[in-house]
Amino acid sequence: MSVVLAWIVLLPLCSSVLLGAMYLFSITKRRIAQRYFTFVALCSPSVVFVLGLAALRELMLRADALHYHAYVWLRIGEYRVDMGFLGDKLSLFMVFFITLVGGLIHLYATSYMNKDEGYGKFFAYFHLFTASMLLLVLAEGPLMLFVGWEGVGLCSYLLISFYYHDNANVVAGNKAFIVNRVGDLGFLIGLAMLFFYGGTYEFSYKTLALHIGTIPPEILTSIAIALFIGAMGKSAQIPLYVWLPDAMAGPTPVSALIHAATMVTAGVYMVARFHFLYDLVPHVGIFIAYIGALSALFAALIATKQSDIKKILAYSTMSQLGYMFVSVGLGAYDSALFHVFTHAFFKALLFMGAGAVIVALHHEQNIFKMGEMRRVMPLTYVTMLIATLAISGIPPFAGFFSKDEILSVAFGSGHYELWLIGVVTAVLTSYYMFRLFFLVFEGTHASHSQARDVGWVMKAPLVALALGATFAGFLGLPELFGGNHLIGEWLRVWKREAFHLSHLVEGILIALNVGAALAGIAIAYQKFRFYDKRVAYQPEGIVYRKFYLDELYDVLFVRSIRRLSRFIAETTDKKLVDRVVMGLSRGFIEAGDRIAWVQNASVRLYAFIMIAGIGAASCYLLVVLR
Amino acid sequence: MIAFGCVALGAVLLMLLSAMPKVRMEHCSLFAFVTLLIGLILTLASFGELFTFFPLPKIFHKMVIVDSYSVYFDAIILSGALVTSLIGTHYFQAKRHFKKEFFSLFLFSVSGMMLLVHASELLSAFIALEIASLSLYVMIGFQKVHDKRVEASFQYLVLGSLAGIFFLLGSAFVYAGLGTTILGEMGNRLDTLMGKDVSLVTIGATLILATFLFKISAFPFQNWTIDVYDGSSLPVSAFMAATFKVAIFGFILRLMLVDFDPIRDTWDTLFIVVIIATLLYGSFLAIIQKSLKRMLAASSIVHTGYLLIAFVSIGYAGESAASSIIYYLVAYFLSAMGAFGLISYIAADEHVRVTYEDFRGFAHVHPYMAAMLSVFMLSLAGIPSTIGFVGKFYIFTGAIEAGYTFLAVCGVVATFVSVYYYFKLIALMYFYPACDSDWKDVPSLKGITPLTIGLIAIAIIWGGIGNTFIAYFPGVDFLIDTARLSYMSLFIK
Amino acid sequence: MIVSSLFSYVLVAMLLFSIGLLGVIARKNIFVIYMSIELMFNAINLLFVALAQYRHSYDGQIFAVVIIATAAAEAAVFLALIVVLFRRKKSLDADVLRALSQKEAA
Amino acid sequence: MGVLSWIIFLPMAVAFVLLILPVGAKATRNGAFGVSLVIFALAFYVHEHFALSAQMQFYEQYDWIKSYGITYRVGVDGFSLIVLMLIATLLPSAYLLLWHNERSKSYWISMLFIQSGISGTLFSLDLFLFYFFWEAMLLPVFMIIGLFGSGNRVFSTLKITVYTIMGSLFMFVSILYLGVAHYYEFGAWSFALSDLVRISTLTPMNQTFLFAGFMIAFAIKIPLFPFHSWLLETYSTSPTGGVFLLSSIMAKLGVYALVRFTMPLFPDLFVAYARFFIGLGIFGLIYFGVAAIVQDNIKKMLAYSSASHLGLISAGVFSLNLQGLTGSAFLIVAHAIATGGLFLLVGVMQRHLGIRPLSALGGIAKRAPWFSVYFAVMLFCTVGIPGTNGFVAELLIVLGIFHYNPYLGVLAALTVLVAASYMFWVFQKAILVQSGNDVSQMRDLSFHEIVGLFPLAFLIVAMGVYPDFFLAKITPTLQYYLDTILHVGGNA
Amino acid sequence: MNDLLFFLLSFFALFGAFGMIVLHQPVHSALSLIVTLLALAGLFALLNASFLFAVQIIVYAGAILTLFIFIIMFLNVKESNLPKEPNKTLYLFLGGIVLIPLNLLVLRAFYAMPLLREPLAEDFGEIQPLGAALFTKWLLPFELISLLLLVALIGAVVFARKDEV
Repeated sequence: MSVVLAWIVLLPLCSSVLLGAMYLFSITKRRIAQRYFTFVALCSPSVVFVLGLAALRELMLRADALHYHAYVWLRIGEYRVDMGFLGDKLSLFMVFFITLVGGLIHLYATSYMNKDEGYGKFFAYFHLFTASMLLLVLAEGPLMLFVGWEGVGLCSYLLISFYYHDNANVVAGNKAFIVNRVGDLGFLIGLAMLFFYGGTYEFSYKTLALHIGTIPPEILTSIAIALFIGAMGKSAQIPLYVWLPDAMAGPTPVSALIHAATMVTAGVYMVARFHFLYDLVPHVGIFIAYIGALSALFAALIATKQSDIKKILAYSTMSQLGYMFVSVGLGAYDSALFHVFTHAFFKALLFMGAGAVIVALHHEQNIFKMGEMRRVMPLTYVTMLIATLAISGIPPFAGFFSKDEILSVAFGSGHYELWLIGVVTAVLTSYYMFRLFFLVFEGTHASHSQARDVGWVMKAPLVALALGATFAGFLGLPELFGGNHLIGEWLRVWKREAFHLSHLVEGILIALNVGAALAGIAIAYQKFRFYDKRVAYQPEGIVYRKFYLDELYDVLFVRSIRRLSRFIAETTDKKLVDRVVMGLSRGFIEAGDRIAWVQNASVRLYAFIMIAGIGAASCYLLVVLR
Repeated sequence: MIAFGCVALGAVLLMLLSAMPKVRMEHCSLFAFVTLLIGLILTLASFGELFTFFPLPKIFHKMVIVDSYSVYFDAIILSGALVTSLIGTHYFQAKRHFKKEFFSLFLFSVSGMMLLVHASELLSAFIALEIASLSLYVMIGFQKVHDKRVEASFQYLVLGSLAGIFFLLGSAFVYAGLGTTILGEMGNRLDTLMGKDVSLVTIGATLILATFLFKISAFPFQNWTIDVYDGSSLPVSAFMAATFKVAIFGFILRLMLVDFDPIRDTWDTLFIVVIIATLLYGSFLAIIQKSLKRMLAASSIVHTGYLLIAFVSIGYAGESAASSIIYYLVAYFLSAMGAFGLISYIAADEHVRVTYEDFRGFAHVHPYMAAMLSVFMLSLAGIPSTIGFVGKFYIFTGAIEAGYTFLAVCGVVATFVSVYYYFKLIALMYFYPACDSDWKDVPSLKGITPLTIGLIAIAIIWGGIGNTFIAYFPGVDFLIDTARLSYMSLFIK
Repeated sequence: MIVSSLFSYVLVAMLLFSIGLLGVIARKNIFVIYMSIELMFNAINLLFVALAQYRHSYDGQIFAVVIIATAAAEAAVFLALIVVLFRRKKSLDADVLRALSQKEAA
Repeated sequence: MGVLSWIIFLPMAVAFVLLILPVGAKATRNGAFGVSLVIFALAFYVHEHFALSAQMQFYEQYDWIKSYGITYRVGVDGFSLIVLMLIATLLPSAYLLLWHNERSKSYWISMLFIQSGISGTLFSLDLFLFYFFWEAMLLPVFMIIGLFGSGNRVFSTLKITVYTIMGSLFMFVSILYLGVAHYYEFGAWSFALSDLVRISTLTPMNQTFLFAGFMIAFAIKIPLFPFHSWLLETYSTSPTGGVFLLSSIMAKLGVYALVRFTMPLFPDLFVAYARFFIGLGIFGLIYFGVAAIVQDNIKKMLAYSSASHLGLISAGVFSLNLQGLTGSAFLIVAHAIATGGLFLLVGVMQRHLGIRPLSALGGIAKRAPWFSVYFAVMLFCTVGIPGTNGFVAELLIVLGIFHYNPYLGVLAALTVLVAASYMFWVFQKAILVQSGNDVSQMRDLSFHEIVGLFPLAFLIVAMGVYPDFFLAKITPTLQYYLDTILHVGGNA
Repeated sequence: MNDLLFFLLSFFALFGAFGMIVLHQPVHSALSLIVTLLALAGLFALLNASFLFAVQIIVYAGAILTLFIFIIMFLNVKESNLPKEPNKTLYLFLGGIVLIPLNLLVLRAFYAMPLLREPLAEDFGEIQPLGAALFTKWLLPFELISLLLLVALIGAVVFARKDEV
């Protein structure tokens, strides 16, 4: 029965291959009608979703986790790496929301990408991504996880540079891939260390968890940090976040699926996966938490000044991920995953709504050129409002519960500064989200007439997600409301000291949070509610310029490396290495020309040389003979 | 020895014939060819057996010796001469300057060389040397129409007689030291003298070696080579390059191995210096040449260097080194003969200096000739699957066996320098489009000459890969084994 | 008794020989070059004859005879060649013969 | 006459026949292709009948030059088997790709000779024989580059020839020295590897020199860092076939010979200098990789990239553990396939568009989807994307070097960055982005080109997804190398 | 008496040789060479090689040198044909330096040789035993000389003959 795990990964893979083949066929040989693509594109995710549910049910029925061992992937000496799948609560939980949200986004995309010439290709990539993501979460060992890990990176590259004829997109894609690769470098090193210090017969989480104790602590620290560097890359944390905003160059469904709901949360998943490792090195956890907090604050700050709707959402994603890392860093993996869960809903919703708006405005992304969309697309307006409230942490929407749980964890763990940062970020979050919201849907004197609403195929997923964004939170009610962290309890496969805050403190915290959120909303309201669209918005200031960090990176890495490369290629290689070789040969020939004067056909000279030779020989003999 | 007699007789007869007006040049060349052929057959009759004896001791008094060794060299020299006459035929017919006497001189010099190989006494050796060289001087200067010819002849004459004088002086000292000039006896007396003062003998032997070095164009005595090869007509240079060296080696090896063995290590240092200088000088001059003839001449200096490496390593790895010399002589004789012969066949009019540039795009006009020429170049460069490679293999192995790894490395360095100037020709022939007008006057592949050259090319390849797969067919092993055999025959008492 | 001492004769012979060599390398005149070669032959003759007396054997003298014959043979060729050269070049200078020098070839 | 001899001599014989027969270029090409298929069949036969052990199999031996104990002896073990399979698979595909390229007869004749030379080099177990093929292999390459190259081809041909021969001549001296040493120790001449390894009389000094002799030859062929200056000119001037051979076969043979001969002959030095050579390899990896970034000539870029990968391969060879060795063997295959494919594709591109700098390309993906897909696959393999064999190989090598020394391992891990940094850039510039350059002459791959590239692409993916299947037959051999020859434990 | 003769003869020989290489005109040098040759003949006589004494005078001084002078006259060499040799002395000096080691070597070697004490046989140097040796032991070289002369003959003919090409 647990073979279903394999199928969960295999099915999207096959469908992606199928779609790719169909696409190539249709562009080279004969056109295939779009509906066939649509059929495949929607079939496979829904089936996968069902399979996921089936696996979940299976898991419920039995005590231990599901295992499926496909074949031996690699065998080196006595080491063995299996192509195996592990379906425990954590992974199946991930599978659940990935397939759910993913399926909805697929549906959305069928209409978003409608009539696009790359329709088939898009879904081929999409399914490939789904497959890799599922492999990532279902993998039985770190190596297979890494396979999926790099796979999603590749797909994100492919999808970001989907419209490859435009240079900017491809550049963004390359940037995303390379920055991710930097992370992967760390991850790979971490893996190598893990392999040799915790080296076990078969390289899987189970055995690693057993042997983890044998690794000396300082090694453990470096392993943990190295792995986390990988997470930084994937989940766009400081300092490896730069690719995420540019990644918005991809089509909106891509941003929704990859850069909001699933891929970027892989880092969080990875850390949770390696909890047995991170539990042993709390100081690294603190470090992670601080990185997360800083990223959250930093991203929120930048987001307040942006004008591109998707970029704002990208930054908000980054800052939400920061929250998650705060909590995983503090060892509250369940609350982190809870936030991952809720975040998947409302962030996907936000992106898709934004996508709808963008489509409605014929690919206009500058929020200052929008406005009054409420009238054009009321349903979208509502769903977006829900999502915005959710992300700002207004009860009873999903985001409130998860974010609050994280903040209370931060508070309870005694790291008050983290908590403070969290609160400040919450203010900023609600501020910039509502800034966006008001600018898009409210405002006055918006000058666009030809805007028209989008079709139902696009709206249905919005509605579905809106429901999720509204009620998903109730899966993890805090104890104050007599709640029982459902998800938390269910996911609590690991022991952690529960911070028991008195209900009073918890109430105060909640009040503070909500107050913060409301404050942000209030500022946004009076600043942007009636924003006059005729006033051109000229951005300025260091915040708008993202603290000039992109430029800094450019100078630090890109340019310097190109300069070094030019130096090697033109100076070292040509002027040094090759010159030595060629210089030797030329020198030889020139020497030949020099001594050629001897060959001047003068008998007397030749005779002289001969006699001189004999003279030399006689000198030698004079010495040698007694 | 009978072969020698046959050749000498042929020479005299030819001289008389050439006086007759109705005898044409073709007849003369045919006659020479037949004579050489008979000589070769007579030689091969006793080829490959181990024997040694003094013919007619009552009359000749041990002044000449016949053994497997000399027979082996006879064979090389005769076949060299034979090939020369074969590949020369076209040339001689193309060039009307050649008179009938040329062939009698040719035979004379061949007989001189054979005698040199057989000589077992210094004075006879000297005379044999003089016969060979004197007729060569004349052959070189045969076409007086060219300055180059006459000047080459003059240069070679002056320097050659100088060398001869050193030989005489040397033998005088040896005689002073030992009181005899017969080869076997010299060795014995030297053995008795060991421990006493043998400086006179050493000096004499050194001077004799100087002559030898001159003839094989080793370092301080090498300058004439390039000029004389350049100056003489192509078949003559081929003849010189291929056979004369062989003869000289034939004599000097005997001298060194049999007689001056006790004092040989005196010269080791000298030889090492000479070898390195020779390799350097040859490479330097070969790499800058534009004319093919001069390049081949200069490279022949380099090949002398290789031979000397083997020569100096005789002291410590006698058998393999000596046989490697013999083998390499064969290899070089085939390659150089082929190269010179083919060029002589191509160079229709010798007012055009045969330079690298002239061969631009040659392969596209005459693919087969180009292929053959490439084979010769590869063999000279010592690329595997050619006989030159095996020859180098033996020489370097011998050197290392004797402990002269350093010299082997020097030889290797010279080799890859040589790769440059040999491959340059191949590159020019193949890698450029054919310039149409140049090679119109090249004769097509007909007649005996191209056939011979082709056979040489095949022999070169066979010598490189030939092995014992095919039974009863002489391969690499056969050559090297007979060389060993002839080497052994030197020491039969 | 100096006369019967081999050394004195060797001394004279070597001096003659050296003078001959000097002639070859120092003089441009073809004739002189050739005469120097003859001179060297003679020096060697002297040496051989002295050795013959020293060794009480006729070998040395026979060497001398043979050498004289050889010298005569070379003389014939050499003089003929000189005649040819002089006809072509109208000069006895050995240094005008430069047709084969590297400069010419290059 | 065993199957190996057939594999060696069949192409040569066919070449001679075709050379003599008055047949045109087309017939010659078909003949060559047929031969390559036959060779593939034979290779497959070998693979099927290859027993799962570290021993030399399909062993043949004949006397050659008795007086010096030189024999013709050939055989395969696991390591040569994988290289054999690689070559046997690559060549038919390459021929299909070069189908239109060369209309000349001599081109295909040379190809056949090269195939013989390669197989000979691969199988020979007698050092003399090995050297024989090693050098003889050079001539046809010389011909191909010189005859069909572009630009300043004559110069670069001479340069590579003299350069390579220089290296191999030093190796030659070493071989002779070993032979003589054997003669002095055992009183009999022999150049067989199995005999030479028994020599025990060499002083460490001499050993070092001989080792250096071998290493120079291989370092030039591979090429390792200071000996690469022939690389650029040759790759940029030589025709597609030539580059293909040089990059994906000759270079690999260099590494192969390194393992086959240097390792058993000088095990101690091999271990002693491992650190140095790993360092050299990694340095090359980074050096060439960085140098590749700014190349505007796509061939030069690929030249640098393949040099960089070869640095990694040789580093892996020296990592003295099973991971590293396996990884190197695997990367030999992976990189041969990928780089070979890339060069062949570039050749196709040049056939349509002529030789252009990168800056004059762009927007090819639109016109030639198949081309772009294959290009992407090869590129992903080069970059080491999971699911391609490149990933497996690089992972293994990194693990191996990490095992040898963690710090070096960290450096070696940079490979995941290096390749990506320039490969994606060139993909963007040349294939994807529409830069207003006129690429209207670009045609998509023709049918047999697609067919020809398919095995390569398939292998890339298959070996990436199920590597164990492909490693099964080689691991025992490598284990044997480590345990029995180098006396360093397999792993741990 | 013999000593005096020896000194005189060797002085003349060296003097003539020296003159031969310093004199400018070929004729003069040829004449001074004759002096040397005659002196050498005298020395041969001193070494009681009577046959060689005769041969030296007849063949060398008689035939060869006469041939020289004949050729010189025959070519009627003018002053203009003669090479200019400004730095002859320099060359002589250089050559002298190069020649020193060889002479030193040889002379040192010979100096070590023992002087012969016991007197010669009475008939040493007679022509008859010389002839006997020449025609028994040394027959081969003697015959070979004929070949050599033959070659020289052809050579001379070839060179001297006018080309009709």
